[in-house]
Amino acid sequence: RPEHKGNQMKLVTAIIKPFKLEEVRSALTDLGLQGMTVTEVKGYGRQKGHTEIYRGAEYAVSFLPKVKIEVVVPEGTVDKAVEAIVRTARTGQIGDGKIFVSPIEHAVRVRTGETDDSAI
Amino acid sequence: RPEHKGNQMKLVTAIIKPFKLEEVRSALTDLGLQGMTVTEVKGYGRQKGHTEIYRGAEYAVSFLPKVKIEVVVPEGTVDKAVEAIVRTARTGQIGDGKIFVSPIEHAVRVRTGETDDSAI
Amino acid sequence: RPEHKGNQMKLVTAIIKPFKLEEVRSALTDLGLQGMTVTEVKGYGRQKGHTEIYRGAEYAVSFLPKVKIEVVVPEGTVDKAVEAIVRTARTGQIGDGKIFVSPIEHAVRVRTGETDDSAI
Amino acid sequence: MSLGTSRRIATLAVTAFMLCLAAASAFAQTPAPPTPNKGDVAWMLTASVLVLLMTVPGLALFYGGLVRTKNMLSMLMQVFFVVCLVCIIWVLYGYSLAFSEGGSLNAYVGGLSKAFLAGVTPESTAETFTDGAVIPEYVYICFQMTFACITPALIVGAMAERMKFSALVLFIPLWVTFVYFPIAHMVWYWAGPGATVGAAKTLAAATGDAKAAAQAAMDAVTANAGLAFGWGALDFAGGTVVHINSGIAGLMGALLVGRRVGYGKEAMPPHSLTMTLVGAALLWVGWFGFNAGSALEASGTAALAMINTFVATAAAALAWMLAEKVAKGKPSLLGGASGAVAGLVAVTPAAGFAGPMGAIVLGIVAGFVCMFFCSAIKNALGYDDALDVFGVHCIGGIIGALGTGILAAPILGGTGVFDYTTGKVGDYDMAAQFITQAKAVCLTLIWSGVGSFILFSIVKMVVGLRPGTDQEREGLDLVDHGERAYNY
Amino acid sequence: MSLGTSRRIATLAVTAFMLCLAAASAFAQTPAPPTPNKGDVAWMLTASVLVLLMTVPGLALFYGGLVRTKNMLSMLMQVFFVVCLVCIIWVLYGYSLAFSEGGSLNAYVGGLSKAFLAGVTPESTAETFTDGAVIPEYVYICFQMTFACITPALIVGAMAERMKFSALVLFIPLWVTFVYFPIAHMVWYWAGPGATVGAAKTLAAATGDAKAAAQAAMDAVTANAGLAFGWGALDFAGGTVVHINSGIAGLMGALLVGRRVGYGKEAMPPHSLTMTLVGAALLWVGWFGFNAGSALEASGTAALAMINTFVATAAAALAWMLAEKVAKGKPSLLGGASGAVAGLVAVTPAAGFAGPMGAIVLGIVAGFVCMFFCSAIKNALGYDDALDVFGVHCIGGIIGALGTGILAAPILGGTGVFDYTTGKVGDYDMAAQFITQAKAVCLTLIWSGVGSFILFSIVKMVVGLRPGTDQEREGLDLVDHGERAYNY
Amino acid sequence: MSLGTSRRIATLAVTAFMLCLAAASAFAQTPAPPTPNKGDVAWMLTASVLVLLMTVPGLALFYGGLVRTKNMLSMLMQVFFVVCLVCIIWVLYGYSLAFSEGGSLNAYVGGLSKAFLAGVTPESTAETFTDGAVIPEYVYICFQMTFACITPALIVGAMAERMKFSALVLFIPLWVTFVYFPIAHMVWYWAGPGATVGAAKTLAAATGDAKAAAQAAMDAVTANAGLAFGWGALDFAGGTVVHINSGIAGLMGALLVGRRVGYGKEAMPPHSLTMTLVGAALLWVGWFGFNAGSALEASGTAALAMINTFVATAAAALAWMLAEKVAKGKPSLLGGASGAVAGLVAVTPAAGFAGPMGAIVLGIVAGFVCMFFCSAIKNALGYDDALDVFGVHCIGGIIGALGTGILAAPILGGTGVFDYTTGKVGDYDMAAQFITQAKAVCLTLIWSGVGSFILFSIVKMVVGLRPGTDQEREGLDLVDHGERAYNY
Ligand SMILES: Nc1ncnc2c1ncn2[C@@H]1O[C@H](COP(=O)(O)OP(=O)(O)O)[C@@H](O)[C@H]1O
Ligand SMILES: Nc1ncnc2c1ncn2[C@@H]1O[C@H](COP(=O)(O)OP(=O)(O)O)[C@@H](O)[C@H]1O
Ligand SMILES: Nc1ncnc2c1ncn2[C@@H]1O[C@H](COP(=O)(O)OP(=O)(O)O)[C@@H](O)[C@H]1O
Repeated sequence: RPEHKGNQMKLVTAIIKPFKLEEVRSALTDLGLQGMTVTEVKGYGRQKGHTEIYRGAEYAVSFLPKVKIEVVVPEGTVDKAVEAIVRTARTGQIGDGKIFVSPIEHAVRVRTGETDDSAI
Repeated sequence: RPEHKGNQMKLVTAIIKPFKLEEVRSALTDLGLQGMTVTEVKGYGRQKGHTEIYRGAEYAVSFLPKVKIEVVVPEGTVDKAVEAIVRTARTGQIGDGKIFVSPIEHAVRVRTGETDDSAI
Repeated sequence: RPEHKGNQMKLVTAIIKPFKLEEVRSALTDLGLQGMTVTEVKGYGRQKGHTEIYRGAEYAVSFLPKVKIEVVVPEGTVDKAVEAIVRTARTGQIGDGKIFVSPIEHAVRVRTGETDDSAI
Repeated sequence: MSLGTSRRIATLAVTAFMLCLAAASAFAQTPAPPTPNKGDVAWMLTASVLVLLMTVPGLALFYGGLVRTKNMLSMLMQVFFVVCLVCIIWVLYGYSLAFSEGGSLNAYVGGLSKAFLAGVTPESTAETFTDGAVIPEYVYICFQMTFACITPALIVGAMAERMKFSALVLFIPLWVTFVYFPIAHMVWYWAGPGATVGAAKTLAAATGDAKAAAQAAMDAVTANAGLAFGWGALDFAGGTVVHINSGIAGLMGALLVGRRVGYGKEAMPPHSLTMTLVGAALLWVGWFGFNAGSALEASGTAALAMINTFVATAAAALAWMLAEKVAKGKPSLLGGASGAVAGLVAVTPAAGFAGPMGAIVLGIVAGFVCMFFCSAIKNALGYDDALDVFGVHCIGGIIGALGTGILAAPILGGTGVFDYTTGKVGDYDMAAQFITQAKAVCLTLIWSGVGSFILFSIVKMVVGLRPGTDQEREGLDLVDHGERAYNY
Repeated sequence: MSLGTSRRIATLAVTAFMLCLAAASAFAQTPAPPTPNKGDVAWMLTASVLVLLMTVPGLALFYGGLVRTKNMLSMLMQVFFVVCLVCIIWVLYGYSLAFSEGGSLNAYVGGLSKAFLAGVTPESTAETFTDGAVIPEYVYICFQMTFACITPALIVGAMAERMKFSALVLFIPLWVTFVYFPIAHMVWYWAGPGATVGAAKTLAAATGDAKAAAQAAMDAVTANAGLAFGWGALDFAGGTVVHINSGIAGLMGALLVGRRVGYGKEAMPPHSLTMTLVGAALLWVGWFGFNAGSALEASGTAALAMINTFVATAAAALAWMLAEKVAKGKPSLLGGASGAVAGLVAVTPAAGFAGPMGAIVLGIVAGFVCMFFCSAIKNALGYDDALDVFGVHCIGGIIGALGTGILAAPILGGTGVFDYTTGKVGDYDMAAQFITQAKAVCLTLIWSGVGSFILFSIVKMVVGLRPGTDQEREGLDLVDHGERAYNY
Repeated sequence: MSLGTSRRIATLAVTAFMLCLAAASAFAQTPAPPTPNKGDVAWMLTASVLVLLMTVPGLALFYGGLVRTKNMLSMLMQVFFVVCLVCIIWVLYGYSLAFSEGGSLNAYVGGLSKAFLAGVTPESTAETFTDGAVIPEYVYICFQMTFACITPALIVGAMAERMKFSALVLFIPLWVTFVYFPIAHMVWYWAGPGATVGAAKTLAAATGDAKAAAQAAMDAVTANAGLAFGWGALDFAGGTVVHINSGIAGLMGALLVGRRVGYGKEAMPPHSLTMTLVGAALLWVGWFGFNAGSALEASGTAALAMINTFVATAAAALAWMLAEKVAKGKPSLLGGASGAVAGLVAVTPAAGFAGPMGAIVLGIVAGFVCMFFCSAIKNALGYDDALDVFGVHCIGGIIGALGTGILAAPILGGTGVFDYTTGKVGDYDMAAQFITQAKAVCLTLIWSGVGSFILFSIVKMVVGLRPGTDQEREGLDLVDHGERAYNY
């Protein structure tokens, strides 16, 4: 399997507030990104959680509902994608989330077997 | 921590249609892959969603239920794994999903502390 | 976009038994890691599943509930983080889970736009 | 010889016997106080339980299923809380304000003579609509209590997902005191069959000088009634008192509290139509207590109310689904459930007056009109009546109240109106009755609309109606109650 | 002096009085029409409500919990829709076809004399099984309506997760018209106790020439009954009419619609056994209306039916769980719930005939046999009766129908069969009764089996039974209704 | 002339008639056996159904919602199984042990004369609390059966999430046999109104030598009662028999089975407060059968019990929520639901004795005290009564039992105690009654506490109480039943 050096892709992972999903999605679509995968996650961070009380039992809940967006993009689009996410997901309050970029070496579209850039 | 150059592992991430999970799992098992991690996700892509109507309110739902399989494999098994997934997950219709391959630098089995190849 | 070579980050992904989450979380917090993202996943591995019977239908369920912790850490903290997870998540029984380390090239805090080390 | 037979023969025997007896007339003049028929008691106990079932868990689930997960618990809590609070208020002074004689304010509200249920014992009885048939007063209090509980509970749906719990805590006691109890009194309070029949008989028997006195007595009896009752407005089980009343109050609340954050932009699908269907089904089941129980007897009229409550509901559900199929391509469960509730609302005032075929027609009309209202008109107007309290309860209630004026006509299979003074069903003047119905509708719309607006405004000033935007986003479950509905 | 006492004394007094009276005989010859006992009315109103509760939400949840999430809403919708549709059909012509005199077709189906409930008023009464005891006809119509609603709703479970909604919309009216109403007529229609007792008395009193005429009148009365009723088949609350009938129809549907995509390959676990348990519990609760209500009176027989409905259900649930423990190692909740339903089905025809110990035996047999059928036999045969409508309702119904023939025997603690001509329980011929029961079972199996097969085939030709494979994979909720059951 | 009127007149007529009649006295001496009033039958049939509704699905959901997802199904299963098992045991020998004469052990337990319901037919009747008013014995058996079912079902909440199913299978038959049936007998068994009134009349009429014999007969009748009944302890609907009994048994179970793995360390939030609220609402709804049904008649007393069951519940729910608001800052739904149950428990023994205002006070006290107990005290003591069976049912039951002694006082709006020997309400000695109540509470605490401890210990030795730690972590649903409650 050849390394597609000239054809690098990156995985942009964004952890955001759930109600921002729709806005982020449409911003990414506007960039021409036609696909993404979304997962409901629980986040722990600076944003403080809350306390729940059930009869005598009190629980400090430190995990908050977040949404994780994973979008694989050609190397050249990474910055635009990150910028679009930052712009739309930001509320300015603690807990807005993070964006991580990591390398993808290979991509395949299951339906057609197309690979790499043409797969995403 | 030494870089285990001769011992590279890759993470194969496949996003597929949920009802294909069982087939893909058994194809991977047949390759001798003894572990994988599965997440329920929502996918956005070329496959069109549907409209839901609740009394006066109409919502275009663009996210569709997908399943994400993550399997960490030794470098040498990547191609076989990808091939097996493509073969079993394919229906030939839009929305069959994607496979992404990315590098893993290090792996540990929690129970034993074994690392890398012997951890997976 | 410059490559922040001197500023490497890693993604530590741990798949563990759900009831160990709280212990692991506090061990990581003790290391000074202030954030992490958690996903409920289903794991397949050596740990055997169970059989469910619904009237005449028997299903062998091979996936077990696990929790996936993703924490992005500065390169220098990886070993400590891995060690902390292994220590707290271990029960010594099959199914304790895995830890995978993979590279992160870039990180952004949505709220402030801070990047890399200062984003996490 | 079965019981029924023996009693029948006893009746005949006694009739014969009485004719032989010289002192027979003595009986009529000093009758023993009527005692309840245990069949009536059994039914009214059951009916009271059914109306509670209709509210919790029925209404709570119907509403709860329609909100988003993060507000589910708050919805359940609000309905449950309202029920508990109004139960207590009812026995403290609500029953008295609604169903006792109100002195100079009698046209509008009752007095305090029965506050704390003063004087009520297990032996006390309340009259039904049949002269001589009574039920234990405690049963009557329970039955009417459940009505007082569900009415304000209906309102909360309009402000769902965004009204603070503390606002509700303040609003509810004010609202039942200044809106519900008066309207219940205006529509349902009267002197009862015993007094009416008695006065009518005395008047009929009176001659000479006694005539004027008897007439005056008769007039006093007739005047001893709430405003709308005095007009002759028909409301079998609460179309005005319960549904129009809560529907217009809900609209006021929705307007004053404002739209939900994200309304029209974010998707807000019902988090569990399963719960909504369970709720709708329990509303239907419980509504038989509501409607057939409003006969106050286990009688043919109760049976009529029951069958009407079956068919109007079914017809409205089918109509709504059909309209959806035509307008949107697919019939939906939420449509069916909403239609069922619209049908139930519409048949409420008509249940004991219309015939089954009339009830079907009423249901169809309610299904179509409410469906149209909750999609086209509501969207056009743009207010956020979250769970369509206005579109279903107020609109459905108006359809029912006006429809009752038409369908009660014997010529349309209705029962007509029983005239206690003559002891038989009177002639039916459809136009006049329709106008009377319309007057009662307007009275309710105005009293409750204005009253609710004022009360919501007061609450807004005192504690505020809404949580902060962030809190609203987090959801009322955590913000108001520190709990989550689900921890799967 | 309590009411009960006074009435008792009244009865005695009147008896004495009548002996003194010369004209006493006049009473018996021109009896006033019987009026309902309000205790009976109260119970029958309640029973009708309970049977609705059993269907929605009961059956809807029982079935809904068993399907996969993506078909939950469609399951609820189908049950709810069937109930609404049949309610309306019932008052339009169903009641008439089932329970009016059918002229030349009277053995098979009723006529149209009561279409649109012509002539029924709040004062109309329907006879019970006791001479002279009547209930308002509207209550009787309501009660029987709920039976007509639940029977077709039971069928939909067999084709769950893969039958188009449009197919159902077409199938249901056809099925109730050509299968349910005729079978209800055949099994339950008769001249009633009044006519029977009257004719018998006249016959007994007749002498000379009058004898032949009286005998002819008696014969006419006896002949005025549905086919199976005429045979003397016992079906207290609907073992044949409701359960065998729907069970065999379900099997036909399952065969004609075919297996679900992925059946036997993909896991299809129930998406919420919680909802299934709630449904099963509400079925049990509601079934008391079904069974004890079928006594039509608030009597000792109703009480017998109630206790049998308690113990047969409990015994069958325990039996199924025990069988699972033995065969599969673990007792399951789904097993318990399924057993409960099997026991309810089996006790339905026997409820007012068997004694409690007999009911326990019946429950145990039903639990074991249905469990065996729904696992071993069904898997061997390979058809996809998704929710085991055949295995539970048809098999359980057959066990019950035949078991009734045995357990009704007074020697086994049963009540025997009341003979209206002699006014007492007759001698019991177990073999003969068993054969009669078997005949009624066969009649139902054939009529409904053949009829349902034909009707499903017609629907298949007209609109088709199934959605496309992709649509089936997506789930009927979105495809047929554009909604999802849950949006957590 | 309405039925009610005719009966009234009949009564009067007969009274007059009797005076004329020489042989009148003959009537009183050979009265026909009383037959049930159908109104009573209708209500008691309904009440029995309501108590089942309260248990499944009510209690099952209330408990089920409070456990974690992985134990939901086991919770439902345990409650459902207990109901089924006890149904069968009840008709085999339970009813007989509880409600038949027990010979030399009569103070503690009944005999076996009614085992297998020997001799009971649809015509058999059971007495109510009114002389001459009877209901079919089958109804009485059903009604009491539902009490026997729910009581052991309440216990399982204390050991929730960690008791093996097999342990339950063994424990339940032992517990009902050695604890429930005896306590029910001790508290509720007596000779009945007929015998009491009869003996009292004979005694009153007796002169000379007959006096001593009549007194002896009177004494025998009075002595023919369970221990606590003989003391004069009041327990209208089961404060001691059901709630204190199950509550203390639950505590014993919780102590013997030990704390859940992770208790106090891991979060164990209720997996679905939605289900808990549904359960609580159905408990409330069903409890009307429980409490108002315990009047055994459709009477004013039943109505009193009903209104008390409304207001005490509402008051306790509000009190618990208020206490939470004050102590923790937010009123919660779980608090409201818990308070409602505490109120229901507390009003159970008082339902037919206290007045509505007294019931409100009782509810408030129960709400505050149980809330305090379930948070502060329980945490301080550190035992793991998972679903607060002790804190709500035992503590609430004690509050109710003692409160009944106070609130039954006519001076506080209570009914006092009817004295069958004099035929009227007797003088009320509050201090004496309070002590008697306390004695009955102690009797129950000791008998059930010691008995349950022994039985749990036996079960622990025979099959063990707990699964392994890993199994407990995996959850009882999969381990005990091989199923999951949800497969979304
Ligand atoms: N080091 C990390 N690794 C992975 N995810 C993280 C990390 N830090 C934060 N997150 C995720 O980002 C979310 C937001 O982080 P938080 O510290 O609360 O706010 P902010 O991003 O505004 O500083 C967290 O809830 C968590 O899901
Ligand atoms: N760029 C992407 N990054 C991450 N996930 C993607 C991307 N594109 C598609 N996906 C995932 O793959 C799924 C299938 O993609 P889609 O475009 O619908 O069909 P196909 O793969 O057949 O072209 C999507 O639902 C989404 O979950
Ligand atoms: N190759 C793999 N890739 C991704 N996840 C894996 C892999 N192998 C195991 N896992 C995850 O780790 C979990 C534990 O693995 P398992 O083999 O059961 O036990 P152990 O880690 O103790 O050997 C699995 O349930 C699965 O979620």
